[in-house]
Amino acid sequence: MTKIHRRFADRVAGFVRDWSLPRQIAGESPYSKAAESSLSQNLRPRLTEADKVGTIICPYCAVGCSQLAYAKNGRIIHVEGDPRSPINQGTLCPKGSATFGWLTSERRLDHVLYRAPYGEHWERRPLAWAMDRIAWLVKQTRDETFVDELPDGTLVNHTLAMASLGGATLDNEENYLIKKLFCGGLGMVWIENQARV
Amino acid sequence: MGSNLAENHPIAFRFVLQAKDKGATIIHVDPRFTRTSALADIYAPIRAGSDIAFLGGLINYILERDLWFKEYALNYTNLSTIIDERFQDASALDGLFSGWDPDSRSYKYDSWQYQGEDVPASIAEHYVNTTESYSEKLRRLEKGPPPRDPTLKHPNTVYQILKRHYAVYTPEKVEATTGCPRAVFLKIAEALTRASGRERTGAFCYAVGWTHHTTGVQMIRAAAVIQALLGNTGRPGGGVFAFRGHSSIQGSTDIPTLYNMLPSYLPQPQAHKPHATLDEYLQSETPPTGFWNNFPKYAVSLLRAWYGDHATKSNQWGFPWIPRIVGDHSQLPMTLAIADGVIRGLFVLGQNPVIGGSNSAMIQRAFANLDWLVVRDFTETETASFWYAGKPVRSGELRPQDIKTEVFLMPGALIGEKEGTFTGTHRLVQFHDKIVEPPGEARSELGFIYHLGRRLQALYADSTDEKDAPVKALTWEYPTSGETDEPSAEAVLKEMNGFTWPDRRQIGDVHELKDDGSTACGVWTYAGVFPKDDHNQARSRRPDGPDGPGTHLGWGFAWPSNRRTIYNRAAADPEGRPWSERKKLIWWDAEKQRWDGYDVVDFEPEKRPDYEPDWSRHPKGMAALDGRSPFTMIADGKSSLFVPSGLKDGPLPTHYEPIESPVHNPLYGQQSSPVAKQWRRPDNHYHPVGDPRFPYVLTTYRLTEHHAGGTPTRSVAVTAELQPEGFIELTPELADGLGIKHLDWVVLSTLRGEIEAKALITERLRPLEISGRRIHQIGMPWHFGWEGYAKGDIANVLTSVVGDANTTMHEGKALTCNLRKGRLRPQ
Amino acid sequence: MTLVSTPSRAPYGREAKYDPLRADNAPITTYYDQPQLKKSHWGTRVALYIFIAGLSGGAQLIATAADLAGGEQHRGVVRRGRHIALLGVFFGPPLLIWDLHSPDRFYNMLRIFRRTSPMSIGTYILSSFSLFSLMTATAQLAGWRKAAQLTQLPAAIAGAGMTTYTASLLTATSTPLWAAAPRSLALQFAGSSFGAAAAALQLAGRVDGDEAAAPVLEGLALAATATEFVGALAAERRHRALGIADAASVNTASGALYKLGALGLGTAVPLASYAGKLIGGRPRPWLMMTTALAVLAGSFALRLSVLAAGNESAQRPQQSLRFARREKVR
Amino acid sequence: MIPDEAELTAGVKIEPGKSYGFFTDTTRCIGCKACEVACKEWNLLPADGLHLTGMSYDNTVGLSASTWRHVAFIEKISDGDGRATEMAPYQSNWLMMSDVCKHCHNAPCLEACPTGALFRTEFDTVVVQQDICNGCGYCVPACPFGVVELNMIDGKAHKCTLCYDRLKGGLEPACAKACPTDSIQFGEVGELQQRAHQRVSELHELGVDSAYLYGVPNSPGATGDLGHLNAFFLLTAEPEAYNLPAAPSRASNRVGPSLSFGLAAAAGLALAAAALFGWQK
Repeated sequence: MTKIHRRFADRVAGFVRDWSLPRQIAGESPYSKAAESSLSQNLRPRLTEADKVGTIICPYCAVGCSQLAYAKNGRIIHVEGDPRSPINQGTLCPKGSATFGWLTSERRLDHVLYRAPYGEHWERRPLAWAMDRIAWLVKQTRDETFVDELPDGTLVNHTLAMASLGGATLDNEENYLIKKLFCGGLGMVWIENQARV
Repeated sequence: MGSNLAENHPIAFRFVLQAKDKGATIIHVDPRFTRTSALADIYAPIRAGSDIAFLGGLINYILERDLWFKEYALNYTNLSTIIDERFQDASALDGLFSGWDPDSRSYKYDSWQYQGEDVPASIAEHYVNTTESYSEKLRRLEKGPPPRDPTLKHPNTVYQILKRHYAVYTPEKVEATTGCPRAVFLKIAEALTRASGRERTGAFCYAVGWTHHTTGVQMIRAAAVIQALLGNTGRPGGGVFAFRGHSSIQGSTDIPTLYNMLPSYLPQPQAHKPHATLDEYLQSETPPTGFWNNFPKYAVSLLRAWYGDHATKSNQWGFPWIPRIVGDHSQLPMTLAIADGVIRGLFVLGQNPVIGGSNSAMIQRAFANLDWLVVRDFTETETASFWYAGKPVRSGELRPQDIKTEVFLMPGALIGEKEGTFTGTHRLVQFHDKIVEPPGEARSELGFIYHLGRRLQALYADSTDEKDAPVKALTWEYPTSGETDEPSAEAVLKEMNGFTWPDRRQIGDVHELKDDGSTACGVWTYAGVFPKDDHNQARSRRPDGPDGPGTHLGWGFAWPSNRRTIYNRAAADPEGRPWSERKKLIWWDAEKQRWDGYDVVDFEPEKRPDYEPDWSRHPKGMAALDGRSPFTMIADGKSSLFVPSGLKDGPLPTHYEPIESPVHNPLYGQQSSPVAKQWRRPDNHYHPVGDPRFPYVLTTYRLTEHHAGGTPTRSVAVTAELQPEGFIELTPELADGLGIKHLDWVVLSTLRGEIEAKALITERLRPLEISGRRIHQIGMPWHFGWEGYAKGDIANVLTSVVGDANTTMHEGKALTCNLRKGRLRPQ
Repeated sequence: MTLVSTPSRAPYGREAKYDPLRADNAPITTYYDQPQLKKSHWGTRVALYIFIAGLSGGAQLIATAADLAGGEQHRGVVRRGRHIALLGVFFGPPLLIWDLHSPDRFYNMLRIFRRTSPMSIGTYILSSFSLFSLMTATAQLAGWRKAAQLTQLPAAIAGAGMTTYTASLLTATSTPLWAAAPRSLALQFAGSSFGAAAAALQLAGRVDGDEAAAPVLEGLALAATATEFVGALAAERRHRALGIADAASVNTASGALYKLGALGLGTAVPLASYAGKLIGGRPRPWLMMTTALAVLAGSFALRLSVLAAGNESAQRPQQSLRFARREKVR
Repeated sequence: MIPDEAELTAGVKIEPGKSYGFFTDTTRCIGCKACEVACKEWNLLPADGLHLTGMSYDNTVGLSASTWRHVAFIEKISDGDGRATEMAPYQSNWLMMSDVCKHCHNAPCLEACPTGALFRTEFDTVVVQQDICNGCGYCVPACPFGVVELNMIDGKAHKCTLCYDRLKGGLEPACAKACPTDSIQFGEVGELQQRAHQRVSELHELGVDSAYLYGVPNSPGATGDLGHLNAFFLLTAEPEAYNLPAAPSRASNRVGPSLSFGLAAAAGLALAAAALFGWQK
């Protein structure tokens, strides 16, 4: 019973606090000041709750607009244009403005899915297992198909059995390690990305 | 032209509109009237694939009316250079150039060279197919300047060749080929020439509207020729701007994750070229003159960066460990290799080839031949779900139980969840901070590749086999942090910038690189991005104030050496004075005897404008270029209107029809590009010319509301609802003819496959009269798929695997198709 | 769905060949026929409330008039009038609260007073009416005649408001049909409320077996119905002038309800029967009862049809855009 | 948060007591819908509907409780004979316009709201206070532009608040900040109106004779009794092409005549009743 009482009391208190009639009689305009509620008085942009902000670069096209990403308790709460950048001066296109929507999209995956050969559905597998399994597959495929010289003696030192597609949307550092490991380390030649699409 | 700026790069269009406020004329040439055209002053309809006819017409217009910028073109381009007398132009050989070898379907370049010399191009593809041994021919370049006739009277000067070549591109022929009314073309030509000269500059903005063709490279070259003739290159507000589509596609082209290049435009060693040993490789790839003469420094520094102490002078700094390519390993042949079972394992890192790859149905069938497939993305993409939701499975052709591929779908981290740099379309390397941890098991690609590399090094640790040496020799120690052991992106960036060896002191600029192994540098063009241990220039965010020069050198790092406008020496006249006070960028400071300006000078700081090489001492590298040679990367320092070597499809842009075209080539007998890469196979048939079964021209494009393959916007509710379903756009005239009403379902078909979509009838497309025939164009956005909130059939089911000779770029912008009312699946 | 591209109109700006004030009847080029306004969310519940409010307001007024001006034989009318007024008290507020989309905050209606908002004015009308009608009714029951006479005055005044404030509530919107003829709608609602009250009192009188005031009530019903009819005619003329006449056309359900229900039952039938009575002279009780019932039904049909037709007129861009061209003419 | 960021992004220092609004210059609009997305992302509004409408590139259809910005597309390519190739400067032949709540000076929704939920803020903008609104829905038919709408899930009325919370923090409204071509310009209404008049004369000199201001007093698109609109537009076709009323009316003007006439009628009938009762007595 007390809960209902307290809720009732809160409502009455709230009503009296925001009651406009007395303020109206006291001369405030019923269309503005008198009608203002406590919510409006204490309203602040939700960015004030952010405990961290950083500059990121829009992940969509290559114009390179700068964005400010605000986070609270380790979760992004908003992304909008960075006014200091000479490239976009705070503006963003529809895709750039949707960066926050992308980061918090319900379709995002946060676990590894695995499909066994001839399987008919996804299974969940731990990340570490997947990494080990992939490393083993890479080694096995490389060992079975590595060619150091062509029949006529020409040096090749490559494997044609593995390929990699990706990374026009990846960081330079990521692309660098991909080329370094796959080409410089494993001897793969089929290494491409969207630059040709 | 060749781009739809307001829709695909809206923020870039912000500045086009600001230029309009200051009186600029905006011209948009596009098969469709788009949101860019709505803001333009002149809109020219054009048949997809006929861009070179249009640009050739502009060159004809400039030359016939003598409107080219005399002082600029004579000094800064190879207009007055005399070409080998054996050269015969396409106008004489009905579309082909001299040196055509029918059985090898390729050109010999001998007849294209400057008279008596061989000029290697700067880019990695420049290997000169000549009969004579390559190196002796290069000696002559150091003997003296190329033969020139400044009076331009000699019949074989580039000027005379240009006039002969483009004589046939008359305004009438342009109208007959492109369908753009003659009056509109002339108005554009007049506007472009009026916007050039000392006081005014004009710019070309292009994107995949030009690159998605088998003649894409030559379309861009045609614009470069126009801009060089009009004196717009290297100057503020001028030049040819490429607007690239992905956040760091320029970076992934510089680094690159591409088959034909080692980090930063060093050619990937080839089995069929003299690249067996490092000396042969350096000797054959190092041009004697121009900036590329420093080639050995970059190659050796790269090997030192990759193999550290394992690289020694004795083992050619580890050069044999680099895999040799044996042909074209780009994405198009890669999908065919997968189809043929050559490739057993595939990594797909942040890409969606089922949507973006040509001939998507073939790709989806091909993936079933893979042993294992690793897909890393932020959501389940069409590529990851091909085995149960793909077109072949849905049509019953394949069953999941018969597909042997082992598939891993691993979540990727997104922006803000990892630190690192993007390189934008303006070569600007910008750092982005890490703000939060990625959700759950999502990791960055940096983390994935690093930990995969560590696991592989562990697996190969105790192997003594020589072929495993490179894996072990790789320098792979980067500091990691956090519970996810995330490697430090800044450490990798430092390696890309380069440091001295072995004391690892960051190098300040590209000139500090050595070829004796004392410097290590992962990406030589990025040298200077991390000049000191604590100075990450990519993270510098200091823009110029409103009164500043506007080059914003304090914001991020533009490779090379933070230079914002390359070849900016051309912004000054031959004597070093700015062409125009209002638009000055670089000038020769007489007192300080140095070049000065608002941008990092793209020239040797102390080289006087009137410097002449001392040919008696056989000058090498930059010493061989005079003070009036802004184009430092080109062997003769001049802008190549006529390209002696480096391009497989000809020294001059020539109009060839797309591989699939409804009409015969109105200009030449040669129908399409003779050297276009074609793969004639049962799963990749091409349509013959004017095939009655496929009468309509199809062009594909993107909408401003969706990005690339569509995944990062179709899986986001707020953008998905803006363009929720796949559709095609067609003319009211065509729709009436086929009895199609607005929003009806229609089926498009080619020999590669059939798809269905809803029809948007719009007058923004118009029928074109091409050589007397009425041609209809159909437009279709290509980023829809079956995943995400906004769905639609994949446009790339219709396209074929065909490639530009130089870059193997597909031809998704211009093909033919059929159209009928109705649905694909019986509904 | 019209073809995508719309034919161009003369430029609107400097050389404005297009004059919004000109009454040309060429069809307006709309935005793909999309509604230009939002229709209200009011339906049967609000129609019922308006009917009951009008009825109870009218009943209180008639009761007060009978009490002040009438004689002993009108005591029954006064009592029954005050009881009918209680309908508004007991059904009015609950109906309104039920129609709110956040009913738990109903009390915010009394948070402020805005003279530009008929709903705000109406809230205080309804509250005061309920208060005083309740007091009058209890005084009536307890037999304190003096007290009843005192409290019935404010109740009657509020009752007058109850009969017609809802019309001003509807007309103070941008819905074309409601906003087109403010005065006529007020007339219709006032007349309809009185007619309903008089008819209700006739029926109640018959049930009580006290038909002393029957002739007065009949006369009053005739006057009310005539007022409503005049209002309807004026409204029709105004709609035609504004070019939104087809709102009440037959082909829509609401149009049919308006024509048959409101006009037919509510006005035509009663007028005919009274005229017949005047000429024919012989009172036939069953005819009187059916007429009273027709008036009641017509009154409710009027509110229902005006609400529905109004909502439909908001959905038709041709009408809302045409209505929005006329304002400057006044 | 950058303090007074609006100075950087719009050159405006936001202070209570001044009246702020939008000047939407449709001749600069490229129809990119960044405003729609920025508004939804800032106000955490849900997506509402995945349906291809065929209304050119407008699949948003209109403003609603969960869509506070809507970009309209009107194709007018076939001006005169055949399809246009030469266009008037700035936007032509494909009209694009970002529609929003007009924040009218005499706002019918504000005047109709019986609970005081709708009120005029210290920045002279019109906002629905979510802690007061009880969902009576009177504002919905009151609005002459069909902007405000009830949300059936939370039972409250919703519309553009001109980013009331952002203004409190010195931030420029999300849509104006995001607009790539500055078609949506935020600022003080007085300054914006000056800038708009200047822009119209500039356009007239360039030959765009059809340019006029909608929502600014004594201009072809003036909105009569509503007074000036804080969010006003520069248009190049008749308002109705953009689904805007040519001469919207102020709903509260009709309260007086309707109420007085109604009460008069009621009084008349009451007197008649009294007369009849008296006569029968």
